[in-house]
Parts: sequence; C-alpha cells; structure tokens
Amino acid sequence: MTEMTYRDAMRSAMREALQRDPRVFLMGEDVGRYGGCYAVSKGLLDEFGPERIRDTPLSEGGFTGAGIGAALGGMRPIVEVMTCNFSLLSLDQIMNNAATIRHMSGGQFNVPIVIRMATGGGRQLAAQHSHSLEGWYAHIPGIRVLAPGTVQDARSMLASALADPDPVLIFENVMLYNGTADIDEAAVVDIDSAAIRREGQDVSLITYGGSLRKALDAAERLASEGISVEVLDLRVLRPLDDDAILASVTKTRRAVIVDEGWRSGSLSAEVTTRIVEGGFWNLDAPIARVCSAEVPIPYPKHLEDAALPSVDRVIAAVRSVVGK
Amino acid sequence: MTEMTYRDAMRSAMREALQRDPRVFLMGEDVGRYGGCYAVSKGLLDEFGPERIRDTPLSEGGFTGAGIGAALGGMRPIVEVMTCNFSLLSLDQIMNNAATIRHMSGGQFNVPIVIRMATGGGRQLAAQHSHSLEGWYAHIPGIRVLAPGTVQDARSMLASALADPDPVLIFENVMLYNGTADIDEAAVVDIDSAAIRREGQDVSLITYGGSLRKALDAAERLASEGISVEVLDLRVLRPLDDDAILASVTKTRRAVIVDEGWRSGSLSAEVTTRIVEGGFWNLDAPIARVCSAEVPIPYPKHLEDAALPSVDRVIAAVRSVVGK
Amino acid sequence: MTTSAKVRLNRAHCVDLLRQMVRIREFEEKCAELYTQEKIRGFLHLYTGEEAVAVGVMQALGPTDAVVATYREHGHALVRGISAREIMAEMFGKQEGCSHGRGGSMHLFDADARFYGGNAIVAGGIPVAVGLALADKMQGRANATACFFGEGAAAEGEFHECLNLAALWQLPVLFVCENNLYAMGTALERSESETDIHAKAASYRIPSEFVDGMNVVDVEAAAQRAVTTIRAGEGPRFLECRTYRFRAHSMFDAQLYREKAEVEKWRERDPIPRFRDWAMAAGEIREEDVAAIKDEVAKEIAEAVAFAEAGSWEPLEDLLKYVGAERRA
Amino acid sequence: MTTSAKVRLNRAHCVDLLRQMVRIREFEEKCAELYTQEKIRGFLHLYTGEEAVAVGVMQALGPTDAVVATYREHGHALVRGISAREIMAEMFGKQEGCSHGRGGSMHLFDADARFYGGNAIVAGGIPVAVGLALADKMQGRANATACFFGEGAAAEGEFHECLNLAALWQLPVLFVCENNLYAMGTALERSESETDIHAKAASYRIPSEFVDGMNVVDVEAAAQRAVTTIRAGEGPRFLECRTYRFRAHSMFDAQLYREKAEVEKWRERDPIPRFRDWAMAAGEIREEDVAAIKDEVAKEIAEAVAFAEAGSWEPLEDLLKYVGAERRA
Ligand SMILES: Cc1ncc(C[n+]2csc(CCOP(=O)(O)OP(=O)(O)O)c2C)c(N)n1
Ligand SMILES: Cc1ncc(C[n+]2csc(CCOP(=O)(O)OP(=O)(O)O)c2C)c(N)n1
Ligand SMILES: [Mg+2]
Ligand SMILES: [Mg+2]
Repeated sequence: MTEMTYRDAMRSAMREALQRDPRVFLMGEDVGRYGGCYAVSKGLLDEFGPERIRDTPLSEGGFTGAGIGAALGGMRPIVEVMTCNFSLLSLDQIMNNAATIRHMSGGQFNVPIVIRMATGGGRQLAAQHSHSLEGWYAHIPGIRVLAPGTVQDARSMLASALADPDPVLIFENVMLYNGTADIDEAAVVDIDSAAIRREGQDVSLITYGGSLRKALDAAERLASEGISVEVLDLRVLRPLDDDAILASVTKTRRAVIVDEGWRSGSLSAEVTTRIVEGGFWNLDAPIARVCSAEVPIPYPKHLEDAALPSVDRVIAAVRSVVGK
Repeated sequence: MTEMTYRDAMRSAMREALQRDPRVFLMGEDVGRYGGCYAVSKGLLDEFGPERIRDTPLSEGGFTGAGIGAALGGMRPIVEVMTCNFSLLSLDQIMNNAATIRHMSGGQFNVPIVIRMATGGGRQLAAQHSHSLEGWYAHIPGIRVLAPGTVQDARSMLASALADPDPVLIFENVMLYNGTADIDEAAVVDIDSAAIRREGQDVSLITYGGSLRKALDAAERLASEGISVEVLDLRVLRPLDDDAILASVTKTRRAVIVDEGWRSGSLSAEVTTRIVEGGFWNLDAPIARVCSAEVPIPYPKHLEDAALPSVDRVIAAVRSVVGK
Repeated sequence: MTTSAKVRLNRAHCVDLLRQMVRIREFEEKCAELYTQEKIRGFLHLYTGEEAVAVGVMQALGPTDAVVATYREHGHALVRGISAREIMAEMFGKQEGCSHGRGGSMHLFDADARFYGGNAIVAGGIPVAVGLALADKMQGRANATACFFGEGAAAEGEFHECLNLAALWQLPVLFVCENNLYAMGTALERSESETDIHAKAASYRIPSEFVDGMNVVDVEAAAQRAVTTIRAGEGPRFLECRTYRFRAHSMFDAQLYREKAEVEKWRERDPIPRFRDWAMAAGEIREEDVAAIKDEVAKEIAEAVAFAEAGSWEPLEDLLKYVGAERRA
Repeated sequence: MTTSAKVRLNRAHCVDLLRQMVRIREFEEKCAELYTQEKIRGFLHLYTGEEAVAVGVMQALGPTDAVVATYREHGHALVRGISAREIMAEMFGKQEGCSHGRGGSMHLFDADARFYGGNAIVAGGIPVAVGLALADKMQGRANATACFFGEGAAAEGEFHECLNLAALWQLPVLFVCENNLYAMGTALERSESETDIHAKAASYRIPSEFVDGMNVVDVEAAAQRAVTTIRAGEGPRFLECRTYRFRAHSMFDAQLYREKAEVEKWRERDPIPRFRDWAMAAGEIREEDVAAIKDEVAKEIAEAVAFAEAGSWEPLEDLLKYVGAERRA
C-alpha cells in the first residue's frame, strides 16, 4: 500500500498508461508546460515530451474532436477538458461523434477515447466555473461515465477506461484532488459496478464523486445517534449498477440520494426512478434527495455552502427518512 | 376559431409579435430567403425585411450569443436554432450566459430572449438529427423551457415567452408541424402550468410535446377496454407544475410517463421523482415510463419506430400499471 | 479547358475520370427517383453538378489515405471504392448496406476504404479529420486525410479551430472546400464577410489554391500538387473548389432563394459534357468509350438497386446493437 | 515615446492617464495582499503590467458605449467608472458589491456603466458584445461596444464566428485583443500557427491595428481612430495590443512556463514609470502631480477596503434570488 493524494493517483495512472502503451497520449489545455490547471499532469511533459503531453490551444470542440479522430486512427488519446464548465464547447463532438460513430458505421468503427474533466463547486469560483455536469453526460447512449470518488479509483479506473473500446468520460471532483489515502497501485478495478463504502442497516445513502466524503462523514455522525447508514458509491454513472442499488435498498428499505447536480433533472432523479421501477413503489419511507440548489452557484462562501450538498443537509435528510 | 397547422400557428404567432413590438426580430439559419428549414418563417422576410428576419451564417454559438447580447441591449430577439441537434453548439452561450447573467450581475441585467428549436425523431434522419434534448435543458436554472404540444399552444405560447423578462426556450417537435386544429388566435395562455387534455380516473398519463398525440390515441383505445386514462400535458418543462402532476396522481393513484428522451436521465425520471417526493412513495402500482430506447436513433423505419415511444408501448405500459 | 495541368492524360485515365463522374450522376438520378418512390427516406442531399470535385480530388489519394465527408457524400463514397450496391442498400436501410443500414444517406462508412463518414453536423467532421491526420503523423505513416466540407461550414467555429490545429501541428490534412455558393438557402455573400474562402487559410499560414470545381482536370492537378507536399511532411493544404449544386439542397427545398436562370447558367458548365467533349476533341476519348460507360453504369446501378431491394431488414431484437462493444452490451 | 499620436496631451489629461494606471496597479497590489489574507477568494486574475491597454482604450469611449471584458477585468471596471469600493466589496462577496456579491472578481457588472461583465468563459463574452452592437445598430444609436479578450481567445471558434458576424453585418464593435503572449502557461507560438493576431481580422475584412500595449498614448490614439470610424458607421475595428502580464495567471500559478528573465525584461517596459517619466520630461506632469496621485489613490483604496470590510453578507434566505424575475421566483 502506498499513501498518495487523489491528484498524484491520477498522475500515477497516466504515467503508467503512457509507459505501457505507445498509443496513449495526453492532450489538453495547459497539460504540459503549465502542468495542468490542477497540477494533475505536472512533470509528465519532461518525462514523455511535447508529442505525448500535448498542450492545445483554447479550442475545446476542435481538440476533443481531434481526440476522437486520433482514436479512430489507432491512438489511445486521453483528452483533458480542463473543467466540465468548458466541456459544453466539446459536447457536440462528444454526443454527435464520439457516442454515435460506432452506431452510424454499423459497428465498423469504434472510438477508444478517454475524456477527463474536473467537476463540481466548493472553491468559490462562481456561476460559470462550478457546474456538476456528470449526471447530464450520463444521459448519452454510447459513452461510459465514471466518477472516481476515492483515491484508489482515481489510481485504478483510468487503465480500465483505456482498455474500453468505446468512449469513457472521467469526472474528477475538484474538492478531491488534495485528499490522501493508502492505496494499492497495482490493483485492477472494474468500471461496471457500484461499491458499498460502508455497511449499514437502516438506510441506503447513495452517492458518488465529491459527495462521497460528505456521505461517509454523515454516516459516521449518524452512527453515534444509533442510525446505521449504508453508503453506496455509484462509481459508474452510466450505465448505472441497478443490482447494487436495489440490493442495498432491499436490505434497508430506505434511500437518500446525494448528488451535487442541480436538483431538477439531476442523476438523483434517475436513481430514484430506478428504485421505484425496481419494485420499490411501496417503500417504508419516501426516497429523499440532497442536491444542489437550483441557482447558478454564488461566489460568497456562505451562499455557495448553502447551495451545495452539506453533511448537515445529508444528516437531516437521513433523519427525516428514518423518522428519527 | 380558426383552423390552422402547427407550423402556421407558430408563424402567425411570430408575425403578430413582429407587428406589435419593433424590438422583436427573428434570427437564425435560413429563416429568411429559405423560409425556415421547416417552412415556419416562410413569407416573413417579404413582410418584415432582412433586418428583422435575419439570416445568419452557420455559427450557432455566435448568433445565439449575439441574441443574448441583443436582448441585453434592449431588443426582444427570437433566435431559431434550426434543430436541437445543433443547439449543442449554442449550449455554452445558453448555460453560461443566458441562464447566469441575471445572477452574476446581482439582478442588474436580464436576458429577455426566446430561443426556438425543432426537436425529436420520427423522420428517419438518423443518429445526429433525431435528438430530444428538451428534458436536458430543463435541468438549467435561469431558463424556462416550453414544449407546445398543441396547435393552440404553438400559436399562443410565444407571446407569453416574449413577455418573460428571462430566457425562454421553445421546443417544437418535428412531427407536429403538419398537425391541424381549430384554435382561438386571440387566446392568451400562461407558461407556468400543465394542462389536462383528457379527464380520467384509473391512471395518469403524463407527457408533453410530440408524445401528447400518442398518449391521447392510447387513451382513446384504452377507453374502449374500459380503462379511464387521464392525459396530462406538462406544457412547461421547467419549472415543472408539481401541483398539477400531484393533483392528477392523487386522483388516479397510478402514473405512466411518456417522454421521447432517452430513458436514463430523461425528464421522465424527474417527474417520477416529483411524484415520489410528493408523498406518493406508497402507490397502488409502480410508476411506469415509456421513453426512447438507449441507442442513437437508427435510420431504418422499423428500427426508428422501435426506438421511439409508440401508442402500442404506451398502451402496454398502462395495462401493466392498472393490472389489466 | 486548361492543359497546363500536370496530369497524365492518357485514354485510360480520361475514360476513368468520365466514368466516375457519370457513375455519380446516374446513381444519384436513380436515388432521386427512388426517393419519390419512398424506397429512400430521411434527408437526401444530391451532389449533381459537383461531381468533378470528388472525382478530381480522389485521384490524388492512395488506399491508405483517409476520407472524411459530409451528408452530401454519395459521390465521394462511390469514387473512394465503396460499391454502389452497398451504398444503395444503405440508403434503403437494409443490413447489407455499407453502414449496416443504421446510417442511411448521410452516414456512409467503410473501414476498408478508410471512409469515416458521412457526417450530418456541418463542420462536425473537420475535427475528426484533423485527429486522423494526427494519428497518422504520430504513428509515422505518410498518409493524407482528405476532409470535404461546404463553404457554409467555413462560418462554424470548429472550422477555424481545426485549421489552426492542423497548421500548428503541421498535420497531413487536405482541406477541400466544396464552394457551391449556397448553404441551404444562404448565399455565400450573406454568410461570409470575406467570400474568398481559400483566403482564410492564409490567416493560419496554410498554403491554399483556388480551382474551377467544374473542371475535373484542374481539380485533379491541384489535388495532386497538394497531396504531394502533404506527404512530404509540409503540413496541411487547402483547396477551394468553386462549383454549383444543380438540384435542391435536399428533397425538401423549394429553392426560393435562387433564380432558375442562375441554375441554367451553371448547367452550361456541367462538368460531365464539358470534360467529355474536351477529351473527345483532344482524341483521348472515343464515341465507343462514352457508349461503354453508359452501359456499364446502367448495369451497375440496376444491379445495385436489385441488391438493395433483395436486401434484408435488421431484426428488431438487434435494436440496441452498435451502441457499445458486444462485451459491454 | 511616440508623439505622432493624435491625442490632446495637456497636463490634465496626462495626469488622468497616469492616475488611472496607478489606481489599477495599487488596487490590484492590495487585492493580492487581501487574497493571501483570504478576504478575497476563488480565482483572482491580476492585470498588473497591462494597465495601459484598458486605460488607453477607455479614453475613446463615451458614457453610452458598452464594455464587455474577461475575468481579468478589475482595471477595465475601475477605469470605466465603477467605484473602487463597490469592486472591492464584490471581491469580498458582500452585497454592497457591484454585482451584489454574487459574482466576485470574475463577474463585475454595472448597468449604469453599461459594463456587461466580467466573463469567465474564454471568448464567451465576444458574442454578447456583437449582440449589444447589433442592438445599438438596430435601434439607431451611434454607440460603440468595446470587447476585450486575450490572445488565447483567438483560438476559440466563437472568436471567428463573431468577427465574421460583426463584419458581415457591419456592427459597431471595437475588438481589443490584449495580447500578453500567454494563455495561462501556453505561449502564443504554441497556440496559434499565425502569431500576428490582428492579421486574422483581415480574413474577415475588418481593418485592424497593432499597437504597443505598454504605451498608453499609442493605445489611446489607436482606440480614438478606431472608435471614430466605428461611430461613423464604418463597421467593426480590431486592435491588437502587445502587452505582458507581470504576475502569475492567477494566484494558483507556479509560472513554470516562462523565465524570470523574460518577466524582468518586460518589467523594464512597465507602462506606468514609462509614461510618467516621459510626461515629466515633456513637462506635462510635475513632481507634485505624482505625489498627489499617490496620496489620492492610497486614500481611495483604503476607503474601498474599509467599505468592503464594513459590508454585509447577503442573508441565506436570499439564496434563490436572481435566478429569475421576482414575479417568477
Ligand atoms: C451544425 C449544423 N447546423 C445546421 C445544420 C443544417 N444544415 C444542413 S446542411 C446546411 C447547409 C450547409 O452548407 P454547406 O456547408 O455550404 O454545404 P452544402 O450543403 O452546400 O454542400 C445546413 C444549414 C447542420 N446540419 N449542422
Ligand atoms: C472556454 C474556456 N476554456 C478554458 C478556460 C480556462 N482558462 C481561463 S483563462 C485561460 C487562458 C486565457 O488566455 P488569454 O485569452 O490569452 O487571456 P489572459 O488570461 O492571458 O488575459 C484559460 C485556458 C476558460 N475559462 N474557458
Ligand atoms: Mg454550400
Ligand atoms: Mg493571454
């Protein structure tokens, strides 16, 4: 086991991929000389050179599409769209090309591209720099969406994503980069299943990415109140691991979903619906959601904190569901 | 009452707006000389001239943003993005500017823009030209999303949208343009509430836009089987009219949602969740969804038909819910 | 007709150029007919009048080069070597089609031909072409990627982002602008403040040429010059081909935006009779060649239609196929 | 320093130009300090070294003109007349701020000043500027809209779409490219195949000028020339100002991408001492003016900080405010 930060785990994963497969290269704004806007790719330029650690101009649509073409041409590109806020400029390429070319070509072509982007609020970056769009991307057939919420997944998901013959999007919550944990660098993880991060009996707390830490903290505090919370980390936002979701709810018969997306139309709605469709239209308690308030994220800390899911809001939601 | 097509109703609404308010103008690709790719704006160029019926180059991001700026500058632009498939290129401007400028400016500025776009499949236009993205847009705080499903709403919603001080998106399902109905050209409609299009007792069929017709046809056929179906037309996808949704389900205690969006993460999930949160976590039957299959829409008719919601699939879903 | 062109104009080659243009013309005339019979559905964009561009440019490409085209790509697909039968079957939506019937007219694909579509998003294929060229360059393959698009696409931001990327990274891309003067109903002068499209390439330091797109020999000559430099590793090249669409934009177009007279004027420059007459006058093509082509093409198309008719519908159970790799399905 | 400039260089004006540049410099030095004290949070992008651009360009604008800027806009906001206190309060996130505290450093707005932000999406403000100019033109107002952006924005597709729209429709836009040679850590030569940004304007038939952005008088002169023609209805103009960012891109930047020596070289061209010394040598500015400016600015900033400190936090109940009109809330 090695202790490292989420940031170093992502970098270590990329370094390993670059060393193992000459077809792999990293492309994006400031991934090279600058070292990545969140310092994730720091040092890789010196190790692999400007061809494989490729700084791009500010052209999200262009270089994302170029990544798609490079994947079609036999490379294994890792495209870094600095943050999901800017990925709206890449969305046409992702939805209309990356996600559809296999289908439109009747299976002749596939697009083995990995697109990484930072997501989430919490750094007081205000209305244009605090989006959580991973749930949105999870609506698109033809792509796989990952949300590593642990340092281990940050280290291990990339290899599985690069091995996937189809497009995989990886959302890295900006509040996780500095977190550390003891991990197994050699571990191999699947990119199909959700994972129980804490066992519990009374209620299933279903979440992912940046909200996982909040859910675990809430579970810890609730344990002291005698409420046994099971924390399920979705890990993979598309396709959702229905079995894991339903297995947990089958046990607890109560569910609270924590999702940093704006409430209406967030992934939490799909998870809720899967539970209802899974036979739980007759629960012991209503399903509750803790999401972001429906407002462009405000700059001041007190308002941003109020807009985003918080440990206190999660605890309140769980209490309401277990009726304590 | 006047009989007209949905297409003519939209045109009549635009003509009236252009006549009434000199600040109103229409801008988009081929809205002028070509007459609109679905002939909606045919004839308006001759009547109002090239300044107010403004053909744009192929620059979705640029002219949508220009519409936002023109709205800030005192105009009342109607921006036509030919189809929602191309609106991905406008999305950054819609989400990061139109939807946020009021907020970022602390309420000093507002963006009275109306953005119209065609949506939906059914014309064998294949994977890049058949998206239904209205549910996606309904996730964005700061905008209002309308889905006129009737000729009357096509005629009357625009005036209310133009009167709104904030951005309003209007999604026109491509399969509706040729539909006709007797309507009241002078009617004024709200853009806040859902509408019951058919009263019923046994189950609530909740839908909007292009699926409304299918829902009504299904209800008609089910009536002959003795199943009384209530059809609720959402009309406004953001904000959702929770009261109307819950009132209907309170009566029927059963719900089926029909939504042309791809199933996972479609608006149907949010509607389902609202019902559950509204106290219906203990229903007489599970809530069912009829959505598009999770596949880029295929070109051949038999596969496209199988991918999109159909009257038969709606009927089957209702039967399963009422247990008949 | 210019003879300055550095093109080996022997009889075989002239006959081939004419045959390719006639194939496209006749194939699409049949498509139009089949569209009215509702055998072909959805959008159908015909290339009629522009054949010299695809035929001329393709002469410069080898089997390992790549092609990215638009929704107006039947001609490109045919000349690139995708069989008429597979293309026709695709337009019928049959699983024997070149895209297994999933794509239709706007999404012709073929792995063997390195034909990457068939893209229905204007300018949407340009980044893909840049990426294909990047892959070739990074893997040390001396291939070129030909990227076709209309003049309307030049207004899209991605067009500019991609010219910059290709020039900045010196990628082997041949940008081919099929300037037919209209983007649906929008005339060039209403879509571009600078109507010399090739001039835009200069602002990215991309050498460009402007050629008469109604002259197949000029197009071929220019394409050969461009591809030679591209293969030599000199970076991207830009070719603007002035041409004209004789028919409507698609089958839903009333053509309110242009005068019949304008269309007639351009029809006088029809690239097919123009080249045929020139080549016959030059003694390169004989009457019997023309007759032979007519027969061959008629046979090929009749056979293609029969193949498409005989084709099968993909079973409904396969609906969710081709969304992801099988093991992922 | 050139004197060719057609600028009325009397004492009052020289003193004002110096004062404005000093105000920005001192204000931002204080911001950096307050950032380390965590009074200001989020991203903070300083304009240090580039002051001559905003100060010079703003001289050409009148009260009814409009301004669209980027996330590096403190200087533009100050010169445009938004009070230092309201800007500082905004950076503190207090409701007395010019954007009610909702926007912070990257989103300064002011209706009276027709200051439309403060946009944190690179090139995201350019379409808005084009639209503001369209509105002015359609309503027959002889206003100009000044649109500021960095050279990095020139790689974005929207930059190109908007230059074309403005030229095509002959809109009253003054495009001002603040070319500080870097986009975060990406040097111009690694982001553009053609590094003469103003040359790109030519491909849209937009007249452009290239000026020394470290020379406030040159910038003002060029801006005056451009705005005069814009008001005359001659369409858009493009100004490239070569300048340099003395400080990091934002407070999170280790500046691994450039040499200290390069920064030092540029610091020797610091627009403030350069203009001050020139104006003093020319007898336009006196010692006492410089001293007076120093005192005034110090007072203004101290007062601004005090105002921000004394400001209040918006109540939590207001969280959902400003999402839509009240009646819609
Ligand atoms: C991004 C996008 N916007 C709009 C359309 C609708 N559309 C299809 S073809 C076309 C005109 C394109 O003109 P041009 O690029 O000149 O190609 P041409 O059709 O003339 O060959 C338009 C507007 C589209 N398919 N994609
Ligand atoms: C669309 C988009 N992509 C990326 C970013 C991240 N980013 C912020 S500033 C910047 C560099 C911009 O450089 P330039 O336009 O030259 O302006 P400067 O910062 O030098 O003033 C980048 C990449 C962003 N804000 N928006
Ligand atoms: Mg064209
Ligand atoms: Mg810069």
